[in-house]
Amino acid sequence: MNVYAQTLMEWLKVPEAYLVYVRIGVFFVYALVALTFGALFAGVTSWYERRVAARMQSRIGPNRVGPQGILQWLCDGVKCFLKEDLVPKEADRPLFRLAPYPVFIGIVSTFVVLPFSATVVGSDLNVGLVYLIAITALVVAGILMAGWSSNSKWTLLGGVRSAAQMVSYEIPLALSLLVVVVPAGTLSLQGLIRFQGGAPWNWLVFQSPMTFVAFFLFFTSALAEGNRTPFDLPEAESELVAGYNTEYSGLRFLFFFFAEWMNLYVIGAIVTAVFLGGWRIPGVAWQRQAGSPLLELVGFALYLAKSLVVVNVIIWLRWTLPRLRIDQLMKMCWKYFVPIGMVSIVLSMLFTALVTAVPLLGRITSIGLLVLGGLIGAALLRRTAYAFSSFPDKPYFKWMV
Amino acid sequence: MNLQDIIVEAEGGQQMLLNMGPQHPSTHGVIRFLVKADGEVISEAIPVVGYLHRGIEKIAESMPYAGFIPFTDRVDYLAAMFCNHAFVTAVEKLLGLEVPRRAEYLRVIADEMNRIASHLIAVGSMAMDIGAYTPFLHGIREREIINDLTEMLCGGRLTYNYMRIGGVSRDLPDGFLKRLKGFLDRFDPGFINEFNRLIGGNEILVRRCAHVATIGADEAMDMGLAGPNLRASGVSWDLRRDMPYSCYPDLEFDVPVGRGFRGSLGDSYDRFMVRILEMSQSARLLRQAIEKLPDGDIQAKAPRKIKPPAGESYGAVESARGELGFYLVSDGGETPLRLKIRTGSFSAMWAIHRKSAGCMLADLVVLLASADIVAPEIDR
Amino acid sequence: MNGEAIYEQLRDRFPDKVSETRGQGPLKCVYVKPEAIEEVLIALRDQETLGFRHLSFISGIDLKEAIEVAYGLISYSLKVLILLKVTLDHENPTVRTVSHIFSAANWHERETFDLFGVKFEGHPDLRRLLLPEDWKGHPLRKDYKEEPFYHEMPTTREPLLGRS
Amino acid sequence: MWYLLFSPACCAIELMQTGGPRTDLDRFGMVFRATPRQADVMIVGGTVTYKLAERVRLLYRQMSEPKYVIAMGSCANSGGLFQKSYSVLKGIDLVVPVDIYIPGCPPRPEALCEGLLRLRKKIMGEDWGAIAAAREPRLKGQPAGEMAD
Repeated sequence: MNVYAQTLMEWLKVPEAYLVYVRIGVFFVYALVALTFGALFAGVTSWYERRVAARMQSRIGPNRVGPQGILQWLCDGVKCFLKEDLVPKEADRPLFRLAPYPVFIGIVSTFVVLPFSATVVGSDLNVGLVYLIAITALVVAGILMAGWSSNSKWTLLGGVRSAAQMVSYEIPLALSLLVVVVPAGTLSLQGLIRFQGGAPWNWLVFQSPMTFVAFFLFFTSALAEGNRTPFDLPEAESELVAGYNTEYSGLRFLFFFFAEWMNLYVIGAIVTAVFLGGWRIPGVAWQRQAGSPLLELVGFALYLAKSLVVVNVIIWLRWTLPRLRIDQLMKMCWKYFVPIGMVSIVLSMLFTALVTAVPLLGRITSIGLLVLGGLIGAALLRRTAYAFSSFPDKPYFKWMV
Repeated sequence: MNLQDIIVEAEGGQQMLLNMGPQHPSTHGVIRFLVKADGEVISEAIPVVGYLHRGIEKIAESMPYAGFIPFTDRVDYLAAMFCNHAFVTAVEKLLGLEVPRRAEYLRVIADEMNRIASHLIAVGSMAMDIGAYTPFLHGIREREIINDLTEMLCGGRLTYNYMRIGGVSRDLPDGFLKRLKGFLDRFDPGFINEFNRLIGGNEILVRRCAHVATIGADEAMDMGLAGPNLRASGVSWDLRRDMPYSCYPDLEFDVPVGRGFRGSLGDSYDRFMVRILEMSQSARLLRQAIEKLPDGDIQAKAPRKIKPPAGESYGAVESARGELGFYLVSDGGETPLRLKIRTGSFSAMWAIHRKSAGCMLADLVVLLASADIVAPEIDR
Repeated sequence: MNGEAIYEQLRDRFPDKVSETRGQGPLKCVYVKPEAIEEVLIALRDQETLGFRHLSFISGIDLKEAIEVAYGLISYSLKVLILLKVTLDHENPTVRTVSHIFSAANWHERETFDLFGVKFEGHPDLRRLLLPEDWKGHPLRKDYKEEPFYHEMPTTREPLLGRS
Repeated sequence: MWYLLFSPACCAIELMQTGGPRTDLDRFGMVFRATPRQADVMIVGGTVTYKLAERVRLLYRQMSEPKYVIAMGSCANSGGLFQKSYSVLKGIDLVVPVDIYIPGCPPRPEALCEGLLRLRKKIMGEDWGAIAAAREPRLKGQPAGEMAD
């Protein structure tokens, strides 16, 4: 953003002394734009998710408000605004009122480092990844506050479940990111994107077998971090009524609601930035992309498209999979994910050293892994194609013949 | 010890007392649990039933026999046809009435259609309670077709009031059998295979259900379980085969029994799977019944005013939730002296009370769903 | 083996505690002395040749001058249902519990207590099952009268439309 | 509008089927919420016994304003088939105010849809000032909301 502040100053011919104010102004505008983008994205995603879910369940989904019901989220939002902001009699009032804000802030603050394109980024912190992990921890605090202050056992259970889950899964999350950091040598998100190339075989997913594993590790942990199915225990509808937000109504519930869907974009964006090449256009050097507005736009579109694909996958998962039990969830984290992450880091270091010695090996691995990834994708597509076909005649279980 | 004492005692101790329901998304209908839990692990889940106690048995004592049939529909709204069937069986036994063959076949067709519809909800809502919402709606989609068929048959979607004492209310409408055949072709094996691929073989579901709330065969018999719950525990007992009624002796079918498909014998996954297998057996029965459907009357000559002689009878059918029996005591008047309805959910609920200790909170939901509880059947 | 043969066996074994086969209609029954119901049920359950493992239902019957409790049992091996009855005093019906013999009886007995007021001695947890705990009376008795209000909720309602 | 997932009896199944593939309530933007706090309309579908009636009242108090009640099915309207019973409340309007009555036993999904759309029409025609005036005492003095279970 500093670049833009500089440009604006030159363009307006403002004296050097006002640089701070101009910067503040530019950041303010950027924050507004980013927030609006986030809110818009969250809203539209909530509508989109309902439509996708409906399609999967042979329904239609919201289609009355606006073209194809696209404004449904606006209606729900306005309705929540108008609803009574209810605080239970025995609740811890200040804490209850405060709780939605950390959740909201925790999610929104990620937009500081999340890039939109080559130069459009809040602040390219050199510890971007660490910042991301740190700031999302605020969400845990908010959820725990909400769970505790409502003074209801269901919310408490939901809050505690959520805290346990999110704190645990932060470890494999961080580990899987470290695996990527080792070859790239930077913690900055923009740096990571610059390190990657535009073409798929230059992406960090296919960098080495370890990053390939780390991609899945990260994706799963991020789902757990974001309380999405199959890890949506904190708000398990059939078990815990509505989890930590059981007692919330009106606007405060809206904050939780927004945070949840904004989180979708955040997951998608991080996955794209770290693993899937971010805003890089195939065949274009990043320096060139930083200069031209057109290429920036194309980069942004690419970035958004990749994020949307990830968001889509998350939505599919949500509406297909059942959820795990809390002990299975914890077991999965501590017994499998953490060790895998640890081993991956060590192996990743060795592999990086090896590739530095033999560059050809790196290229071969990338292409090999790309083929593997393609195969996995093809299997997924086959499965999807199956869903569109008519009913199968082959029994799923052999003993059912 | 009354409920208040239980609450006071638990609040004073180390355990957390959770009040689950009556308005709770996973309790099927209105059932309330007082869950004594230590964190996530349940030490006891005390069911508080009766939120739907409508006094059907008392109403029966003031209703004429024929006029009571609509009430039996409301005993089990998911499988209302069986309640019709059991009640008319009880009255017919008392009257010594011979039912025409065609009526018996129509009853069986209606029953088995209803069994499929009921099991669809059972397995679907089990998947929903575990967190997968989609299979439930797929079940609902198929159920809508059955609802259409029953609507053709008797004009009702849920509460049928189809059977009469000595027969059934109306014959098959035109085109019914064709549509039923169409549905069966679609349903078995197509839908069942799809359902299994979607959720039945899902690793998470298996992990959630296998080894959860295992009920052994002896225990199941002792607790008076019936129907799919009993069969899942490895006891091959089916009233359709073992105490035959209606035209079941003419038809061929297997009785699926639990055998620890993916876990131990009698666990929640067995109960889930036995229901899926039973659906395909029902489809098989339906196909045969369509083949063999005889011509003839649909209504025996029953007196206009039904006044059975004094005596007792027990009409039992194998409902979707197990043995459904109407124990009827008549004193020779126009209304019964006493009607006792024995239902499968009642004993299943007792089993849940017994088996809940040591489960986790999420397991209780699975147990509840796998036992396929319907609240009004417990409370009546 | 049909029901009559089983009743015969029972009479042979407990000559002074089990009555003649009574009842009309398709389902006959035997009357058991209230104090002997436990041993009879244990005999039915544990004897190999009988194997009545399934307690189907327990039902109260109000005959105005007395209250009867009926036990329906099913044998998995013989595939037959039998009915035992005990006759109890109308004012103070009391009988020994069988919930330690068939655990299924636990809830059936609670239900019978709730609706008929039959007290089952030795029952581990004899509370009302279906009705609220502060409910007055036992509604399935023939002499039950409804109260006009329950917790300030009227139990009757004016007809919305006049009877035409 | 989000409806509360609360249906005691037979009508619960029809309610589920209304949310299901054929008559998709989600088209109108209606999804169910498990908690009364976030729900706008409570659909009481089915027989309400005295034991349950207190719960219905509690749930109604737990809902946040503005809130609406739909009595679904004749049992909820007036006791319906079970009017003669000793334990059934003769119509839920004896315990909570009802906005829409849907007849039927149980009502068809189409009837429920119609009822919800009528409710929507009713909400559109509401006088906001009068509602605010009616809410006034509640905002000032009374404790807001009861604890959920």
